[in-house]
Amino acid sequence: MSTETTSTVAHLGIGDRFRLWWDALARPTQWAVGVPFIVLIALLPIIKPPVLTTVGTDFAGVLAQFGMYALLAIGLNVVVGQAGLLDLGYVGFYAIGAYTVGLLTSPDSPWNQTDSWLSQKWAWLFALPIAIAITAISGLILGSPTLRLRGDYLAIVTLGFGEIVRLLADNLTTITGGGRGLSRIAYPIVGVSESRPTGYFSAGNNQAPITSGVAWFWLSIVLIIVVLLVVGNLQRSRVGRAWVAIREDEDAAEIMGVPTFKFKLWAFLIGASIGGLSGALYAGQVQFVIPTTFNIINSTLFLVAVVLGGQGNKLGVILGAFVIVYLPNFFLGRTELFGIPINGNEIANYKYLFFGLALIVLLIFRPQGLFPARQKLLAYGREVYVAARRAALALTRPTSDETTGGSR
Amino acid sequence: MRRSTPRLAGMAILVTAGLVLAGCSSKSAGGETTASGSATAAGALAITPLVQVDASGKEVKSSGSSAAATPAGKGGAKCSGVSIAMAGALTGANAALGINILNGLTLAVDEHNAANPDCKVEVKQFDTEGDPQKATQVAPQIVSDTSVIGLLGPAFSGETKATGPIFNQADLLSLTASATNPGLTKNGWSNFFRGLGNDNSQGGAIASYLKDTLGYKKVCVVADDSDYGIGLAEVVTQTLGSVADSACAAKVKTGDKDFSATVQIIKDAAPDAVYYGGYYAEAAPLLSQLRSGGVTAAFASGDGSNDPEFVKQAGDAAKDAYLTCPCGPAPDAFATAYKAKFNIAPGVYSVEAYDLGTIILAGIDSGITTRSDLVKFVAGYDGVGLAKSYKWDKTGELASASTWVYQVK
Amino acid sequence: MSTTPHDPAAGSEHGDQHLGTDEELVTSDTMPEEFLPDGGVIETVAVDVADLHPELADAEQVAELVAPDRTIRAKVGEPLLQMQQVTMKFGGLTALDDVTFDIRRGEILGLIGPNGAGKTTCFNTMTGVYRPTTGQVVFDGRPLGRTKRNEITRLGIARTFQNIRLFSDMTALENVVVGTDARHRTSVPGAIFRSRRHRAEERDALDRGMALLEFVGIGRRATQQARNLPYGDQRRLEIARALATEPKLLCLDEPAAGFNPAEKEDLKGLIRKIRDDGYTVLLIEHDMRLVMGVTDRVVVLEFGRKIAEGLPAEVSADPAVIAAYLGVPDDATA
Amino acid sequence: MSVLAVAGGQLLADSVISFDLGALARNFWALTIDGLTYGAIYALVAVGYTLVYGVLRLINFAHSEIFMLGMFGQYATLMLLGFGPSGNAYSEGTMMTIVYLGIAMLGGMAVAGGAAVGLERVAYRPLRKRGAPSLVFLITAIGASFVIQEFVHFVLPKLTGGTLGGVNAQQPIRLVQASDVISFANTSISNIEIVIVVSALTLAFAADVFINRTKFGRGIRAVAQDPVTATLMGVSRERIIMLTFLIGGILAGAAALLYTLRVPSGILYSGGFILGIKAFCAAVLGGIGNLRGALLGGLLLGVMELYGQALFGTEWRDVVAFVLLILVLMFRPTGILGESLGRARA
Repeated sequence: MSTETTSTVAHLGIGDRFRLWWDALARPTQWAVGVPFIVLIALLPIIKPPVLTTVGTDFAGVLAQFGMYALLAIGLNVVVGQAGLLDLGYVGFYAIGAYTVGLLTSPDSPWNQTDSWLSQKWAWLFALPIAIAITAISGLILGSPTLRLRGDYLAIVTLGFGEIVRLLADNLTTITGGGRGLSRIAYPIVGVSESRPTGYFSAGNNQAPITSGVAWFWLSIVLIIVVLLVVGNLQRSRVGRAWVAIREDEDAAEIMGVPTFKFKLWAFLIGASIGGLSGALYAGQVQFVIPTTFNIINSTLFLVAVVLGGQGNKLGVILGAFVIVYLPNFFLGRTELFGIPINGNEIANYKYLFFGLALIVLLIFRPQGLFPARQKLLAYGREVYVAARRAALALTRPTSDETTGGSR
Repeated sequence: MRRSTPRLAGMAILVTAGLVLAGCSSKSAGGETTASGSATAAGALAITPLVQVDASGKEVKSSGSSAAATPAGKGGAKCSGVSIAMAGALTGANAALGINILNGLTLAVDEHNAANPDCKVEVKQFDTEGDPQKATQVAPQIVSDTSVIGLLGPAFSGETKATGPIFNQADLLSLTASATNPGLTKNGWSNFFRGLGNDNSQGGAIASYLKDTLGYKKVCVVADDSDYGIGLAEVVTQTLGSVADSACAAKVKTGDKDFSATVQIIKDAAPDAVYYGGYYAEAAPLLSQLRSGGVTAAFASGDGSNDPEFVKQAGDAAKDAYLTCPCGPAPDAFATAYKAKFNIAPGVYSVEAYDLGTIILAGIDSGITTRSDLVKFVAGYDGVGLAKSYKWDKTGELASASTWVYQVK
Repeated sequence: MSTTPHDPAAGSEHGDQHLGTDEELVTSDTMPEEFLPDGGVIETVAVDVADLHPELADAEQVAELVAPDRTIRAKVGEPLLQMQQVTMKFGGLTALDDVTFDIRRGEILGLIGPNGAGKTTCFNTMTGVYRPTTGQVVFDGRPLGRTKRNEITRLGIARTFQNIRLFSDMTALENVVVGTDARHRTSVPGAIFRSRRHRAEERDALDRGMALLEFVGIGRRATQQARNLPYGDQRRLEIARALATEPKLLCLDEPAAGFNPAEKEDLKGLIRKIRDDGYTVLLIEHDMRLVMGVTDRVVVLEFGRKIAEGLPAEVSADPAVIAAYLGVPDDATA
Repeated sequence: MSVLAVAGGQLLADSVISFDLGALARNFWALTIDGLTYGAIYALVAVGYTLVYGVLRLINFAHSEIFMLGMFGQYATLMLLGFGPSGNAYSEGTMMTIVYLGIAMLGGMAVAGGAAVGLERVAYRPLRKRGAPSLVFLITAIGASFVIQEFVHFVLPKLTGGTLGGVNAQQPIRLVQASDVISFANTSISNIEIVIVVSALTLAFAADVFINRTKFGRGIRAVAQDPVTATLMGVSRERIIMLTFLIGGILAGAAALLYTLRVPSGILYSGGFILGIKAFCAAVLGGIGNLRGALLGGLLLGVMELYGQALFGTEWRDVVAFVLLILVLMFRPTGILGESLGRARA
């Protein structure tokens, strides 16, 4: 069956093909396949599969970083992939999220609250929603004057915004510590025990199997699932359709009754809050923020993740984020691969060269990204699409030639 | 395109001709060129040690390297499966420093292994790219590698801040050859030792030297935006006191190459000296722009600028610049061996890395097999190395930290 | 290419003819490169709506579902939209000069004129793309003034575009649902938490969307991407999308451009059907034959001025109109 | 602290940002002249952005890398001429210095122009053939930017035995010693500043003449206005696009030489990035697609940046630039002169 499908539906992207298959499964089957799959992913840093496990860096730590980048990619995808607004300064929101947590909970900060009303134990968790709210507000502040600008202007303005955020963090030394950064940022203190005196999430927790990296990876998986549900619900609603309509033809969308400015602002705001969430995770995991982490090059790297994965495709961009984070780490410190001696550090060193080349080649041959998929924009109507698929299968059978009468 | 190319080329030549003419008139108005003879190379200039001072700027007599401990030890030590980890930026923009340290350590270990055939110690290198998040991913790898008995690193203060708790909980010796932020020893990490004076001692030394020994009355302190530069500039400003002019205290960014506004501010203030807290990549263009902007004040900077590259980039402008370093000059024998092995001259912290490597190796040779024993060994260590004598106080700072003042001549 | 009417139970009145590949060939010439199915997702499959929604097999039922469901102040036959002395200037150019006419509820009004007569400008003024320099547009008793474009749509004016402007990455059904969204009120919070209203609106959108596709005759194309539809179906989809906003007034901007005579016949039928379903239609057309065949009244523009208004037969006999059209091939686009 | 500085206030309570009017007032003319010098360089680079944008509606994100290659191009040319890294300026005599600088500029122009055309061929043309959406072009440009930077960072030193490229800036070759030519009221203008401003303005003027007066220029404007009609009228779009990239590259190469006169130690793999962004800002400020706008935007940005730096402190330079950009766009959404390559947009 699968071979027949591929032969006639040759233009279907990998992502589409996967979704056709997925949609056709019954709900219980979906659960039966999906849950173990996620559990398997979550257990990766504990199983440490050979070859896959990174050599020079902690596999769990890499996966934790992947989790944060995946969130960033999902958030940026809302803005770029769904609403078609080119944001080159997304790293600014990441920074604002991280710095909000840092400013509220680092002893280096003049606004440190952990001594007063915030208990050290729950400080991170309290700071999290505040970080999200503040990034959302900053998205609003950036968006309301600039979203009336045309696409190319928006690109440079957002790029400027990203730089301004970093430079503020760098220059306002009395508040942010400037280049010295903010250290000893709070993290959730959970599961304190003899062997883990500071709990699971502390950077100092290196007690296998659940090391700090594993704990943060799991936390980010949970957050990714929540964010995917939220973004998915939005996508399959009036909001998501408005975004795609704006992306496709903003004027036509406006004339079809879409309040384009309002929904562009929403896209910006939602993208910003997800970026802020990821930033807050970063601050908690690394417990240290400095401005250089939020260089503009990271913005372009996030964009690369979105484009690699296939813009608009939520799961695709997660894979894009994985590629961005994992590949350089895969080579780092590796001296041989499948028995062939390689200089992994050298290869890792060239990561931007490879990313650049890969982007150019990919965009020439697969401009839709590695895993393109068309978004689903309807909350209901699955049956219509399943019927279409049935009809497609009917078409592929050589015997049923009389397709004109429908597929009955 | 074929048809248009010659025309375009012609056009370009015309443009250039116009430009030449335009330049001609301006140049003849300028009239003079300062250099004598053609193609004077900067090769004549080098960073030469001037004096060794303590934190208050007083001269200290050099402790001479004749009695220095050698990595070879007595020979015949026995050990197996032991390795020393080195963590720092080995790739990326900040790699130079990490590689200096790695090379110094490698040299020590190789000498040791040659003299002790029954105790082959391995160097394991871990690349942090100087990025705190990367460092938190690297640290668990180091800790969980059971053969690693001690760590030389991390190289930068930022990544040390981020990874300190990890090494501390594992009680793994963390001996840094380059992280100079004073705050690092205030975290109560019993495993952390600094193999060189911190920013306080270095900054204090040069500030006192400028103020008291050289007798400057007005100094402009410029800092970059790195942890290192800010810290150093802060100490220098404090020690200088009223001599530091806050009106010309400028800030620059790492990566900047043109400093016209900074030069203007300094020119305006007409100071006796300019102190720069930061790295050579910015120090060199800053200095040469100061000079071409007509500022003749003395120039001083710290160990981040103390690199042959500084002289190469700044050229003749570098002449007479004061550069400090908590690190001693590389003894000739060391420099020769280093050059022979890596085909480059030893850089900043190479000597420290060599010395600290020697200390760890001495611990290994003395039969230490556990991480915590090594930490105890280093805490009680008292000996002389190539650069200086090493003995630590309870916080992990050197008991007596001296600073070398160099001058470009 | 045949237009034989067939079994309504098949669910589509116009489905068959579009399965031919010759139309696809026409398309590739007229469509911009990026719409070509290069690398895009193609679902070259027809779906039978009646299979899923049996009630949609019944044309009556479909018409019932599609019919507008909102209160209109103007009674049938009374003016729904009034152009009141509208003048539109672009720099030194006067595109509309003191134009006044009414569109009455329930009629099909034709707006004709030679190239450059100001038809599209007139149209854009009504739909809020341009704001008149002087004069005003009154819609259902309310001056449009500075009303935003998306609000005008929600007030009840919908339009199609001369050069098709579908959301090409969306399926036909999704395009129509975007139209229905103009009447919906769910925003971000409602969508995130799947509020009751959201769910009701989504169901309604789906039902109405399928019915609309069925109504304009492309129900079987529901799951195909707009960019992959044959040209004629794209035009029909634009009409369906405009109808989805439940307009009081539907404005069609040269809907027959690029059509062959047979397709034009079909289109006439569709426009009448729309009117019969309770909509008011404004038709801008170049093709006199189509206009004369379908409209109830005609307004003629020339050089930005109204030169005639009346029944099709009267207007086509008007010497001024004949003069205006002289030398202009009356079927330039066919 | 001057009297005026007392008048300067503190924006936030704990002196987070303070400003010093005195510094600005004292050095007003010096800052203006310095600003014009940088502005002229921004303007030349901005022309490349603007032309490509006008013709293709593409932000050529990799243009900053073209500029960077231009710096290496002129440096390599000087090395071929027998100059080596020098601590001091060579004294070749005024005439010969100018000749050498001219040759170096040609070298920079050749490398940058060639690279720009090559970039167009390798990266953008295949996309255009496939009719890719504009976002894809932009991302490709970012990818190309990575590739060129990393090429100079890692590959070039291997190819040249460490002579060119690598992690450190090139050791400067100084042909001209800065010396003050004109002095007035606490302000002096150096020979280098005069050379930069005059050369840049001459080149900008030449570009303007080329675009507005020549057949090729007409072709460029025609394609910018209406590619379809232009093609029908017999203008070869592909050729025009290549020409556009070539001109942009050549001007960037010229700007590269002028920049290295001012900042001899700026020749670094990452040395084009920020300058490129600034130049792009300049293009947008003036109205992207508008040649004269690029010039105006460049000069304005260069001057404002230095005023801002004097006013708020040296660390605020880039912030001033970006805030200026955002403010201008808020009030004039298509830049100061509006976007056009010889026409008004509908």
